[in-house]
Parts: sequence; structure tokens; C-alpha cells
Amino acid sequence: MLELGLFYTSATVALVATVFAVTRYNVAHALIYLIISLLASAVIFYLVGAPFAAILEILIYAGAIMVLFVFVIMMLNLGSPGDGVEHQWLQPGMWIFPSILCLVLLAEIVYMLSSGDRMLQGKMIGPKQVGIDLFGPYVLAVEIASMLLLAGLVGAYHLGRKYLIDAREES
Amino acid sequence: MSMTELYSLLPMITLTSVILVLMMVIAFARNLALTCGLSAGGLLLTLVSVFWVNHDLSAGFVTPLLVVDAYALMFSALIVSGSFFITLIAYGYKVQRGELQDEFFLLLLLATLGGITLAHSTHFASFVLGLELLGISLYAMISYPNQGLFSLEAALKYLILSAVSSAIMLFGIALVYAVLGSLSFTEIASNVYQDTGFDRLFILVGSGMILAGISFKLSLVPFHMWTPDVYEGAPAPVTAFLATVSKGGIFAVLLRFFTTVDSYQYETIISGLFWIALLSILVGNILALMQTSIKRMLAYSSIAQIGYLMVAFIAASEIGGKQLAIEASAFFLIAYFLTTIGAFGVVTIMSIDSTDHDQDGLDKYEGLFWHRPLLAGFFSTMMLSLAGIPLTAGFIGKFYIIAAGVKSELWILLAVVVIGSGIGLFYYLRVIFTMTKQSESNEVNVSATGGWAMAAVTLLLVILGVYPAPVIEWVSAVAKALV
Amino acid sequence: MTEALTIPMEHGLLLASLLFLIGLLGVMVRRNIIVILMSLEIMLNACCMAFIFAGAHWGQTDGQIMFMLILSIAAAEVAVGLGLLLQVFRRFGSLDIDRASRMRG
Amino acid sequence: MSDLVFLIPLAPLLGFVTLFCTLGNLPKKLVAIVGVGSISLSAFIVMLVGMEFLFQQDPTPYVVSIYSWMNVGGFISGVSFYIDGLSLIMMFVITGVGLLIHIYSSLFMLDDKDYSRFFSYMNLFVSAMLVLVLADNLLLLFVGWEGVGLCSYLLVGFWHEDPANGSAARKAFVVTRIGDTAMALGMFLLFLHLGTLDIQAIAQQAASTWQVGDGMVTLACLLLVGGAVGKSAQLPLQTWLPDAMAGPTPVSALIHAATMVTAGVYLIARNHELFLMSPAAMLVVATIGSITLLMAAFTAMTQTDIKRILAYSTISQIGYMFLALGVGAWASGIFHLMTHAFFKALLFLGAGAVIYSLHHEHNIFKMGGLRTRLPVAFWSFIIGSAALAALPFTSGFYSKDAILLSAFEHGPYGPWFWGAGALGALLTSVYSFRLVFIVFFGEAKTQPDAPAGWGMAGPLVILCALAIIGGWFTVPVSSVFPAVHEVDHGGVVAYITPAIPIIGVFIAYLIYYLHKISIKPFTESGLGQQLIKFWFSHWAMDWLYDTLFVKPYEEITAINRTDIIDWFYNFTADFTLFIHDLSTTTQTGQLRTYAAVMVTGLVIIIAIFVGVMPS
Amino acid sequence: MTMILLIGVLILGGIAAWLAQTWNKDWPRWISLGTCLIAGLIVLPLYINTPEIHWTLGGNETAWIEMVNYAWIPRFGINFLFALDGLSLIMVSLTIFLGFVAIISSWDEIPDRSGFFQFNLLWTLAGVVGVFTSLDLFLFFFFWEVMLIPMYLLIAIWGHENKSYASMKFFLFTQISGLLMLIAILTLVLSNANQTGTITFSYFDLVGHGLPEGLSYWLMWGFFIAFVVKLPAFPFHTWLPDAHTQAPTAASVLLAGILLKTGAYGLIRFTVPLFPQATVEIADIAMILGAISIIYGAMLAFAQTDFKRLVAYSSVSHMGFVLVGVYAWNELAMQGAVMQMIAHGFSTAALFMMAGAIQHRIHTRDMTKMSGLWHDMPRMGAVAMFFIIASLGMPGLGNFVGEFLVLLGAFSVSIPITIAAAIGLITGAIYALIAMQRVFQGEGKPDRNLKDFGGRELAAMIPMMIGLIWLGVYPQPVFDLVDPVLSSLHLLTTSDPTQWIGSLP
Repeated sequence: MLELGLFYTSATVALVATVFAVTRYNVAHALIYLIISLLASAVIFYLVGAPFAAILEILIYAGAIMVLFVFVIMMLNLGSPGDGVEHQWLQPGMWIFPSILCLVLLAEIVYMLSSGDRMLQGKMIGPKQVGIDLFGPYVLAVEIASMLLLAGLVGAYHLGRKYLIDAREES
Repeated sequence: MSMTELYSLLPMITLTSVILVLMMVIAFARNLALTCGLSAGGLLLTLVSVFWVNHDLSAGFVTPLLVVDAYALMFSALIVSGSFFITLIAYGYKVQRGELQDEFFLLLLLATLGGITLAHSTHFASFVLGLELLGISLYAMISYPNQGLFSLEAALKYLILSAVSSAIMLFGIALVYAVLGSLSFTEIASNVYQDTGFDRLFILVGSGMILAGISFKLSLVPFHMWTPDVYEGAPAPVTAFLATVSKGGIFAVLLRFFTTVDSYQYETIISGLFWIALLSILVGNILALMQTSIKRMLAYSSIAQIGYLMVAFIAASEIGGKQLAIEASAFFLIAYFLTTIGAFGVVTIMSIDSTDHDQDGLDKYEGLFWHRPLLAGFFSTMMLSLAGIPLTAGFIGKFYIIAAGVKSELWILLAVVVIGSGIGLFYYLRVIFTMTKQSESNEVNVSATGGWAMAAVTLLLVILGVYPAPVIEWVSAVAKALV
Repeated sequence: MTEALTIPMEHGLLLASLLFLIGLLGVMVRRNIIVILMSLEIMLNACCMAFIFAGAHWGQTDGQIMFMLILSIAAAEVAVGLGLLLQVFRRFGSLDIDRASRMRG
Repeated sequence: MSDLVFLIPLAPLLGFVTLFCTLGNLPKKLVAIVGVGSISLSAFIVMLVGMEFLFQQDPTPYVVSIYSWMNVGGFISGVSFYIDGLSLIMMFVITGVGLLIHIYSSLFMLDDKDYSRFFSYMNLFVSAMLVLVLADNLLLLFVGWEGVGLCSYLLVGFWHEDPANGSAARKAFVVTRIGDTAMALGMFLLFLHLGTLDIQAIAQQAASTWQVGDGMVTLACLLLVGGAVGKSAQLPLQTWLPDAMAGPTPVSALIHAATMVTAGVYLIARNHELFLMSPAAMLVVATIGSITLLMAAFTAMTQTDIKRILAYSTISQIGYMFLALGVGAWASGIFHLMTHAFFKALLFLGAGAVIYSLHHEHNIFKMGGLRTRLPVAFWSFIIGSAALAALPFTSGFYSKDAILLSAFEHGPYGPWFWGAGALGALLTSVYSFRLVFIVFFGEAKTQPDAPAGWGMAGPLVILCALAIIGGWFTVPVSSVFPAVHEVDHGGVVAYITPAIPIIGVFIAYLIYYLHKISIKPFTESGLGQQLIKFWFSHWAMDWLYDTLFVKPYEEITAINRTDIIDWFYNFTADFTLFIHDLSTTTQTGQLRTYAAVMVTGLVIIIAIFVGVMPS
Repeated sequence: MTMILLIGVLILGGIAAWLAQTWNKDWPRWISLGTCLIAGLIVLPLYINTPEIHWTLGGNETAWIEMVNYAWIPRFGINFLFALDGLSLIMVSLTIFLGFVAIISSWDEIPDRSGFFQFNLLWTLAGVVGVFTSLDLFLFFFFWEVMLIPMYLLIAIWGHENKSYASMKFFLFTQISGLLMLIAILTLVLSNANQTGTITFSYFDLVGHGLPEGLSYWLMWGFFIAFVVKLPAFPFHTWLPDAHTQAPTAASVLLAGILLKTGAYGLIRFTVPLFPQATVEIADIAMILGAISIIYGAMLAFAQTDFKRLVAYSSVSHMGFVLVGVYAWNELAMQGAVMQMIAHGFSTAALFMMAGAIQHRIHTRDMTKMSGLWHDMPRMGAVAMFFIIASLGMPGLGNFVGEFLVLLGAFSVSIPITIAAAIGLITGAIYALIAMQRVFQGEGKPDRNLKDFGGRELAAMIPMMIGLIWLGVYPQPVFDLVDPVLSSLHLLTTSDPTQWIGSLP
């Protein structure tokens, strides 16, 4: 029961944190909320029997990827002065139509979810099993993912480098 | 993995090796001609390997992720040839844009690899990966440094919207997976029938989301909004790539998914597709009507063209018309590839000297007929092909589409095709008319490789329009194998 | 711990959907490009979560493998996205997405 | 001689081709030689053929086939000529009068720069007219029929620099075209029911197909009459003829007096066997004739233009011919046709001489006292007018008298027809001598040039002779027409009829020569002025047609000049553009909008898929 | 082989002319002229051949002068199937001849890019020849569309002030209607394949198909609209005045002279034989459309001040006769329709050439600014008079024979429609004469100093004049040539001769 309570608590945390992440004016604050949300997700992953995923969520998502964001925020020096601008940017009226859309979509999904009643298997799937499958049937996926990361690397390198070159020229 | 499996993967392996070699070469010697030559050579090699594999084909799965069959190889060949021509056309364009252009070709090859993956994929994992490989390479290509603000804006829009659509699609896949317990197309196909407890609603919502994602990539209405801006902002060769290779790969996997899983049995899905196709044709054509930017015009027209393609796609829902419809879509896609590459190729050639923003204003093309008759001739051929006028492959393509529609008795869609073609004619002809106007000469440099590539594309287009029999035989054999 | 939770899968999917929709809302409403990119991450994370739940339902590894693949996709996307963001900030002098609306019609 | 028949129309045709193709590059002398020579040749052959035909023991009609024109789908029509008394008499008139008028014109038109064009048209006309009368089938007849219409058009508008002439020419063509169309429809009807257009065959087939008085035969006859009234300027299509006087005077003489306008008469006479089967159609013809002759006569009384007076008198005289045809007096009708050709040609040529000498002055009230100065013209007019008025012993007398008597004898309406004819005769003599007295007597108002040479006087003299003696012979048409039972010449009518013209001449003498009777009280009274105006405008026919047909047609076409149908297509195009403008506003360039639209699409698709929304 | 040779010569000639412009400005037109002459020489021997090739068409034996059949796209049973009979032969000859006229009429008019101009001209001819000879439905459609492109370019490049609008309209009308036909063709072929099991586009296999009546009815409309737009009949005629007015002279000549005829040819060759039952059902509608076209076209022609526009609307009027004739569908009317096609080809081509010549000289087409041209150019005036007279249906000239036979034939089918059509004879006279008067008659203007027709122009005009006279005076050879074609078409549409549509009693 404790685990079940833990699950719903984490779920609530994740939801609340995500809402804050999207609504905060201060980017750094938003980022912190996002990281909290990701950590809560990691807890949930662990609870439902995916410990490897939980670890990766923390290491890569909350760790590596979010740190990238932090770097950028630092680089651009986006601190509190941005708040006023954000306030200007976010007029309340802008929320109305997208919210309605999302609510309708939610209604549709809830309608869908209410039709079924399935339980999780409650089986723990450890890193070993994942590893075996990953390099078994999914071996080509790993290869392609490597090319994908290569593409991301080349792309990011290029876009970023150009920026640095320009910055150097200007200074 | 057995040797035969590896052998079947020869095209992908070849391309990957080329990518790696190219990376090394760039690391040691930055030389655009060399890079371009290597890419083109590599693509040719890949093309050869595709035909090689196709020659004595033992169709089968290579891991659950990929399948090598005539269908996959046909689309691979298409995608690789498309990339090949785009490489050639891009060369002169890139030369004018100074240093650091080498990686562009690397990205191009990576994206091509993504396209081939899509053509082979028979599993959602490979599907998603191929899609993203294509997408991520494209983001970088669109905003490739040394382009103006427009390319940046285009890349931004494409990145964000594409990511949203990917996420939507992934969520849909997750929903489907949640009820069917498999990500492989073939297993899904069998589960859909075997599992008595499957939940229809999950599958429908899931496929709705997948379809939305795919529609975005194919820029179908109402997921088309990004298309004109991105087409306009992206460098012309990239636009060509975006419009052809990316769409071709996605269409390949869509068609394979639908035929494998036989989603055609869901009438609601077909009716959704019906509206998408109908709106795409009408909206695309109407929006293109008075555009003064050629690239925007071509963007809108591509919306409509894919709408035509969807007519054939929907036609496959009739059992009797399935083979014809698949043939039709394949042939139409071939024609569309050639035509679109040709059209953007001309824009590329026109824009060689203007490094800030591509020469896509209609007024820039005034009098082209008299200053650069050959170039104008190429462009006119492309326009006529888009309009589906005989002597070009576009005509056979449209003929095929209509045949498929007739066979499956999609009268309403056919009527829309007629209306759409009517509107379409207007703006295609407007381009030709503009080129025939008298105006003072504005000099255009034409790179030799680009010129020859354009000539080859045009020639192919006309040959396909006049003597399409060999290709039709090929396409129909592939379709027969798939059905 | 060898036994995992047995909760209705629908609950998990509902959570994933809510996260997904919040992310979607963020993309549609926010003007700051960084926040939009973050919202994209939220959406992708929601997808991951959905896969995890689905995998847990079937007791298969596929859910987690898809999670990892999406993770790599997210990483690549963010890398390119942030690179682009830097360019945008430099060229437009702002992170306002609405600045990037020169092309229209 | 039948070998040469084809030359009769061919000779003038060759003349036309020669003159037309050289386009005025020939010297005038040569032009005159070609123009007149071709007609002479034709006339000579007509003489030969006529002699041969008439001096036969038992003149039998024969067909000269030139070649097969069309043989298609059961419709056979050849170019073949039919020679009988009727066609011969027509040919005599055409070539004879035509030759005289050609000779006359060679002098009259000498100063015209388009001398060659004039003769080419005239030759073409003669050729077409000969085809018309020679044709053995209705289609070939129609060729000549339209051909003469064309020449009429060309010659009325001969001086085309003046737009008024062009308008007159067009009017002539279009109005007759209306009749021609009716005639064409008649031909279609005949072909539909009888399967042939051969005139002789029609007569036979009709007799075997239809009863006398059958509705179909009446309809066919009436449609043919439609053609006839157009060409012959009878009610209701007579309005073109007075305007046609815009052409050169020899043209008026040849085409609009002697030959072409009598084509309608010829048509009806040629198809008399058909008409005999339809008493109703005959009655219509007679009625048209009598009404027209009266209307035109009244109008002629009020005209001041010398040529228009003659034009109206032509209409009136053709009315007599129609009357004759309508009452079955075929031979009399053709007889009058011939005599009319002589004296009307004479009158026109005389008028031409007057006009020639007076520098194209047409108004009779500006002439006067020309008796001594233009003696030839004067005598021409005296003789011509006498014949026109049907004074005894002139040619007109014989023909008109016969018509009136036949009309009187004809059925229940006979007296009415006679009455109309008699009144017309009275008016004819009054207006013709009004003309003579005003133009040739009284005081001189202008000084004429010296009369033209013998080239012009010669034909006048010959025509004078013909106008007098032309009536002394009978036309050789007894073999053509059914024998008319002998008219009983007894009774009062036979004595009254010849007297009427004399009375008329006397009245004219009193009014216009002696000025004993003043018509001023009448002309100056309100009613009189209205009446005169009404008559002068030819019973307001032109006005009526203008209001009923011409103006509405012009207005409707002017309104629809830009094609109302096109408006629909342009609207479609504009509407599409409107939609385009509307939909481009959705492309705001803002990413948020795009994302929102995308999500909307997603929502709708899912709604359709889960069946919340009907597809 | 002659047909392929013919088309090949025209295509190659076009390319040669285009290439030649690089070296010399004068060569293209000489090459073009030479090509046309060669084409003419290729066609001439065909007149000597008697029909020898027998082929079953809808269950009946038909005879053809020539036939060529090669596989093209086997997947769909599409062949290079060319066949030539009397009707095609006549139309092909007309095409070549008017091509000759068009080249002559454009001799001095095109100062630049004359090579490309001649290229388009010859390719249009090639397309039209293809249309007239191909009997594979796909091939037919192929040529049907192909001939439009060079024509579009002719108008769009060398047209007059409003060429953009005109060329666009021309293309849109013909293309959209063409697409309808394509759909109809495909439906016909595929439905036929469903029944017989083989896909074929061959005319010989498709005539006499056993499709249900409802379907045939709809398919017939697809063909009908495409052909009627080209014809053009009311209410699809509005592209024509614009296209004709804006086109350069040579293009006007070709448009009016032969492109319009392809519509009529299509009706005779395809619509009626393929869908005899459906044709009977709409015969009245079609004839009424024809009659409306006749009168409506004439009324609009009357109201125009632009000379070319007037001639264009007169074409609408004249082609209305063809429509009436075809749908009266008895031999008289059909022969009349064919005759009208040829004669209209001559007379209208000549009038357009005249209009072009005038525009070339005084730089306007506005008739209110002309007047009195006869005075300046008597030769041209005389020639113009001839063709005006011809176009208003003067007996003795070809147009009369055509119109007369059409009306004669139609009269047995529907008297009211024939009467309406016959009114066209009157309205026709009205506009034709007013044109003559406005342009050539009336007061001349001084100091205009215009050049009269020279030998080159007369060389084009005189053959047409002779042609019209010949057709009017001795039309029998044409009848004899076309007769076997028409009667075989009759036989196959109506196996029972007593049930001929509108047969004579």
C-alpha cells in the first residue's frame, strides 16, 4: 500500500511540478520545476518495475539534458530581468484557446481510458533483460540511434560553432 | 545476424560506411569538391548496391526491425537517387557560400540513411528512429550557417512543430502498444485479429495520433501550416530534400503499415483520410494561387500533390483496387520526386549568387525564357509535370491516380482532383507565363554539375512521360508482391 | 525489491496524458523559446512514461527500450534545438518566438 | 443547241471572273468589251436556243445536265438546266434587257473609278439570275437566288464610301435573307416529305403524296412564298427595295426593276403545280399582291425622289403579278413580268439619263421643264409611264388588263381583288403622270448638261419600242401552265378596266399640269398631313420594323456585348481568389498559431475516429 | 507508317527550326515551310490508296486506309494505335494545309524568337495530326493534351495586350474539360476490363462495350463536355473570343481552323459510337445547345467592335451547326457537319489572317477605327469580301453546302431546332455584313498609305478561295471520302437501320 501511496504522491508531484515548469516566468525556476518533475517520474518508473529506466531518467534526462539547458541559460545570462518581458509576453487571453483545445483532447483521452481496465503486471524488468533485448532484436536500433546521435552532434556542433565564431569576431 | 541478412542490408551498410569515410575525410581535408564527389559517389554506390540486392532478392526480415523486400528497395532506390541529384545540384550552391560547407553533405547522407531506414522499417522502433534521423539532420541543414534570418526562422519552426508532431506520434504508438503488446507491424497485424480483448478505442485514438504525426511530416491539411514558411526559409536544395526524400520515406512506411496491418478495414480511419486528402487538395491549391514566392508556391502545391497521392492511398482501401492504388502511389511518387527536385533545382541554380535569401520572387524569373532558355525550359517542364500535362511523368502520375480513384470509385475525391488541378494549372502556368515575359537580362551563373543534373532530371521526366512502360512494369511487380 | 506495483495501467496512462497535455499547452502558449524546448521535453518525457507503463503492463522490455530510444532522440533534438536557440538569440536579439514570424501568407 | 446551254450562265460568269481577278487593272474600253461582250454572247446563245425551242413542231421541255453536284444520303442534286417556255421567256428578258442595260452602263458609269468592279458585279448578277431561271431543282435555284441577292447587295452598296449606301445594301440583303431562310425551310419540308428537290419531281410527288388542300402542302407553299415576298419586295418584306435605290441607276433598272425582284414571281410560277394543290396559299399570294400593290401605290403618290417613286411603282407592279399568280392567271403574271421589265427598265434608264444630266439630282421638285432639253429621256418617260399606267395599246395595258379580268373572275373574292387592282391602276396612272408632268413640264429649275451619247440613248430607244410592242405578242408559256378556261370578256368590267388608267392620267393632268384641281386643302389639313406622312413613310413599315426588330436586337446585343455567360466564369475565378485571400490570412507566420491549428486537427481527427463526431 | 512519319517529320521539323534560329533569323520559317510541304507530300499519296485494311469495329467490318499498332504501355494495354480513314485523312490534310497558311501568315509578323515560334507551330500541328489519327483512347488523350501546350505558348508569348488572361483561360477550359474526359476514359476502360477481364484502351475493342446504361450515360457526359468545350458550344464558349483575340495571327488561324475541329471530330469519332444509347438520350439537348450557340454567337458577334472578337464569336455560331449536325446523326447532317468543319476551317482561318494583316498594318483591331480599307487596299478588300460572303453561307461556296446539309438533315429530326438554327443564317448575315462595312467600306482615311496584299499573302489566300469554291461547287469527292466512315459509324451505333437516330423516313 505504501508503494501505491508513493506512486500517487509522485504522480501529484510530477503534475504540479510540470504545471509550474510551464507557467513560471523565470526560466531558471521553470527548469528547476522540470527537474523535479523528471525526478518524480524516475520514482514512478522505479515503482512500476523499470529500475533501469529510472536510473537513466535521472542520469540523462534530469542530469545531462537539463544541464544543457542550464548551460544555455547561463550563457545567455537569462536571469530575473527576463521576468518583466515574460510577463508582457504572456497575456492571459493567450491561454484560453489552447487550454480549451487541450481540455477537449483530455476529454477524448479520458473517454478512451475509461473504456478499459488493465492492470500492470507487477513484474520487475531489470537492466539485464533490457540489455539482452537491446543487443538482440534491437541491435539495429542501437546502430541507427548511434547515427542519430551523430547527426545531432554534427548539427549542434555546427550551429553552435558558428555562433562562437561570430561572438569571437565581435569581441 | 546471418550473412544473408547482412547482404540484404548492403545498401544501408554501404551508405553508413560512406558516411564514416566522409567524416574522416572532412576531418583531415576540407575540400568541398572532394566532399561532394565522395557523397555523390557514395550515393551512386548505394544505388548500385540497391539494384544489386534487388537483383537476386531473398526477401525477408533482418531482425524484427527491418525488412528487405522489393518494396523497400524500390523506395530506397528512389530516395537515394533523389539525394544523388540534390547533391549534384547543391554543389554549385554551396561553393558560393564559402567555407565550412562540407558537413552539409554529411548531414545530407545521414538524412538519406534515415529515409532508407524508413523504407525498410517494419517496426515502430526503426520507424521512429528513421524519422528522427531524417528530422534532426534536416534541422541542421535548414538552418545551415551562412544563410539569412529566414533559414533560421524556418529551422526553428520546423524543429518545434516537428518535435511536437513526433511526440504526438510517439504517444499514439505508446497507446497502440499498450493494448496490442507489440511494436512490430506484422505482430500488430496478427494481434489485431487474435487478441479478442483488444480495445478498439485505444487503437483508434492511437492511430489518430500516429496519423496526425505522419500527416504533419507529409504536410497534409490541417497539419500543413509549417510548410510554406519552412520551404521558403530553407536553402533551396534543402527544400528539395525536405519535399522529396523526407516525404517519400514517410509515405513508404505509411503505406507499408497500412497494407501490413490492413488498417483499411477501419472505415472511420478511411473517412478521416478522406477529409485530409480532400482538404489538402483544395487548401493547397487555393493557397498557392497568387503566391509571388516560387518556393511558397511550390510548398502549397506540394500540399496539394501529396493530397493527390492520398487519393491513391485511399483507393487502396478497396480490395479490388489495392494493387492499382499501390502502383499508382509509387509511380506518382517517382514523378513527384523528379518534378520537385527539378523545380527546386532551378530555384537553387537561380539562387547560386544570392547568399542571403534565395531567388524565389516570381519577378526574378521574368524573361528567363530569353536569357536562359534551357533553364526556363527545364522549369517549364517541371511546371507542366506538376500540372499533369502530357510528355511529362506528372501526366502518367496523374493518370495513375485517376485510374486508382476510378477503380475504387472515389467519385467525390476525383471531382476534387479535377477542381484542384484546375486551380493548380493557374499558378503553374503563371510561372511559365512570367518566364516568357520580355525583360532586361539578369545574368545567372549556372554550375556545370547543377546544369547537368537538371538536364538529367528533365530528360528522365520526359522519358518517363513518353515511355513509362519499364517503370510501370517495375512498379506493378513491386505492388503485386506487396499485396 | 522484486515485485513492482500493480495499479491500473489506465492511471499511469492518464498521468502520462496529463503531462503530455501540459507540455503541449506550454508549446502553444509560451513565447520564450527555451520554455518551448522544455515543454517539448515534457511531452517526450510523457511519451516515455506511456511506454514504460505499457511495457510494464505486458511485462516486456520493449517499453524500456523505446524509452531509451526516445531518450536519445530527445538528447539529439535538444542539442540541435539549443544550438539553434543560440543562433536565434544572436540574430534576433531575443528569445521571443513571435519575432520569428517574418514569413507569412 | 442544248450543248451550248451551259454557256448561257457561264459566259457572264467568266466575264465576272476576268474582271474581278484583274481588279481594275484593265483599260476601261476592254472592261466594257468584256462586260458587254459576255452578256452579248449569252444573249446570242439564248436566241439560238430559243429559236430552236420555239420553232419546234411541238415544243417539249428538256433538261441539260451539266454535272452531279451532290449525291449524299439519299439527297441528289445536280447542276442541270431546265429549258421550257417559262425559262426561255425569263432568259430573253434577262439577257435582252440585261444587254441593253450593260450597253447603257458602259457610258453611264464611264467616269466611275470602279468601272471594272461594276461590270464584274453586273456580269455575276446576270449569271446568277440565269442560273436561277434555268435551274431544274430548288437547290440550284437557291444558288442563283442567293447569288442575285449577293449581287444586289454588292451593287446597292457599290459606292461604299457613303455609309448610307452600305446600310441600304445590308438592309437589302438581310431582309431578303429572312425570306430566303423561309424558302430554305420550305425546301427542307418538301425534301422531308417528298424526298426530292427536283422541281418536276416535286410536282409529281406532291400530287401522289398529298391531297389538294393538305396542310403540309399549304405550309410548304407558304414557306416558298416567304422566299418570294422577300426577293420580290412584297408585304411584309418590301421595305428594302426603296432603300436599294442607293445603287447606281442601271442597277436599279436591271436588278431592282426588271429581273431580280421578279424572281419571286418566277418561283411561284415555276412551282405552280404545287401551288395549285393549295388554294389557301394561292389566296394568300393574291391577298399579299393586292394589299402590296395598293400600299405601294399610295406611297408612290407621295414620294419626291424620282427613283423612289419608280421603286414603289415596282413594288406595286409586282403586286399585280402576285395577284395574277394568286388567282391562277399564271400566263398573265409572267406576261406582266415581261412587259414590266421592258417599261420599268425604260423608266429607270430614263431616270438615269435625267439624273446623269442633272448631276445626281433625285428630287423631282427640283427638276422641271426638261421636255425639250432631254428629249430622249422625255419620250422614254412618256412611253414608259404610259405602259406603266397601262394606257391602251402599250404593253402594260395588255398584261394588266388580263390580270384584272382574271382576278375579277376568280372565285368569291374575285371582285375584291379586282377592286384593289383597279384602284391601284388608277393610282398608278396618277403618280406616273404626276412624275412626268412635274419633271418634264412646267418651268425649268436647273440647267441640265447635254444629254449623253448614243450609247445611252440607243438602249432607251430600243426599250421604248419594246415597251410599246412588247404586249403585242403572247408569251410562249402555254405548254408550261395549265390552260386557263377562257375568260369571259363580256360584262361591264371589261369596259371599265381599260378606262381607269385614262381617268388617272386625266386627273394627273388636271392637278399637275393644268393645276386646275388644287390638292392643297387636302395636303394642308391635319388629317391630310398625317396621311401623307404615313404614306410617305410607306405606311410606317420601316418604323415598325425598327421598333419591333432592329432596335431590340441592337439593344439586346449591346447589353450582352461582354457575354453574360463569361460573367459566371469570371465570378468563379474571383470567388476562388477571394477564398485565397481569406485563407492566406490563416498563415500568420506565428508558430503558436500553427501549433494550435495542428492540435485542432488532432482533436478533430480523434473525434472522428472514436466516433464522437460523425464523419 | 505514314502517320508516324508525318508526326515525326513535324516534330523534327519543329526542333530543327528552333535550333536554326541560332544561326540565322530567316531559316526557321523556311524550315517550317519546308516541313509543311514535306508533310503535305507525305499525305498526298494517301488519297490514291483505297481502303484495304479491314478491322472489326463493334461487330462490323470497317475498312481503313492505314493502320499502325505498336505496344506502348502493356500494363494497361495501351498501344501506339494509329489508323486512318477518310474522315481522318480529310482532317489531317486540312491541318497540314492550314499549317501552311499559318506559317505564311506569320511570315513577317514575328520579329524575334522566330525559331521557337515555328517550333510551337509545328508541334501544335503534330499534336493535332495525332488527335486525328490515334485510335487508342490513351494515345488520343495524350495528343489531345499535347497540342495545347505549344498553342498555349504561342498565345502566351506572342499574343497581344491581354495575352496572360487569354492564354490562361484557354488552357484552363480545355484542361479541366480534358480531365473530365480522362476520368470518363478510365472509367470506361476499367469497367470494361471488369467485364471482359482485359484492360484495353483500343477504340476497336471499346466500341460496342456492354456497360450498363446508367454508367454509359455519365461517361458520355465526360466525353461530351470535353469535346463541346473545344468545339466550343454555348455555354462553354467564353474562352474562345479571348484566346482568338489575343493570339498571334498564326495561332488564331490554327485555333479556329483546326483546333476547334478536334472537338467536332471527337464527337463524331468517339462520343457517339462509344455511347449510342446515351447519345440518343441527349441528342435533343445537344442540338438545342448547338442552336443556341448559332444564335447566341451571332448576336455577340454583331455587338463586337474588335474584329478578331467578331470572327471568334462567328466561329461559335458556325460550330453550332456542326453540333446540330452531329447530333442529328443522319448521313445528310453528318456530311454537312464534316463539310462545315472543312469550310469553316478555310473561311475563318482566312478571316483571322485578314484580321492579323490589318492589325499588322494599322496596329488596331478596333473596327471603329478602321473603315474604308477597301479604298487603300482593294485586293485585300476583294479577298475579305469573298470570305465574308463565304462565312455567311453563300451558295456556291463550301460553307453553304455544310450548313444546308446540316439543316436539311436536322429538319427530319427536329423541326423547331432546325428553325432556330436556320435563324442563324439571318443573324449570320447581319454580323458578317456589318463587319465588312465597318472595316472595308465607308470613307477611307487619307494618308494611311497602307500596303495591299502582296504575293505571299495571296499565295495563302488564293488556295483557300479555290478550296471554298471547289467545296461549294463540287463537294462530291469529300462526300465520297467520308461516306464509308459515316455509314460504318451508323451501322455500329444502330445495328438495326430502322432505329437510326433521326434517320430519314
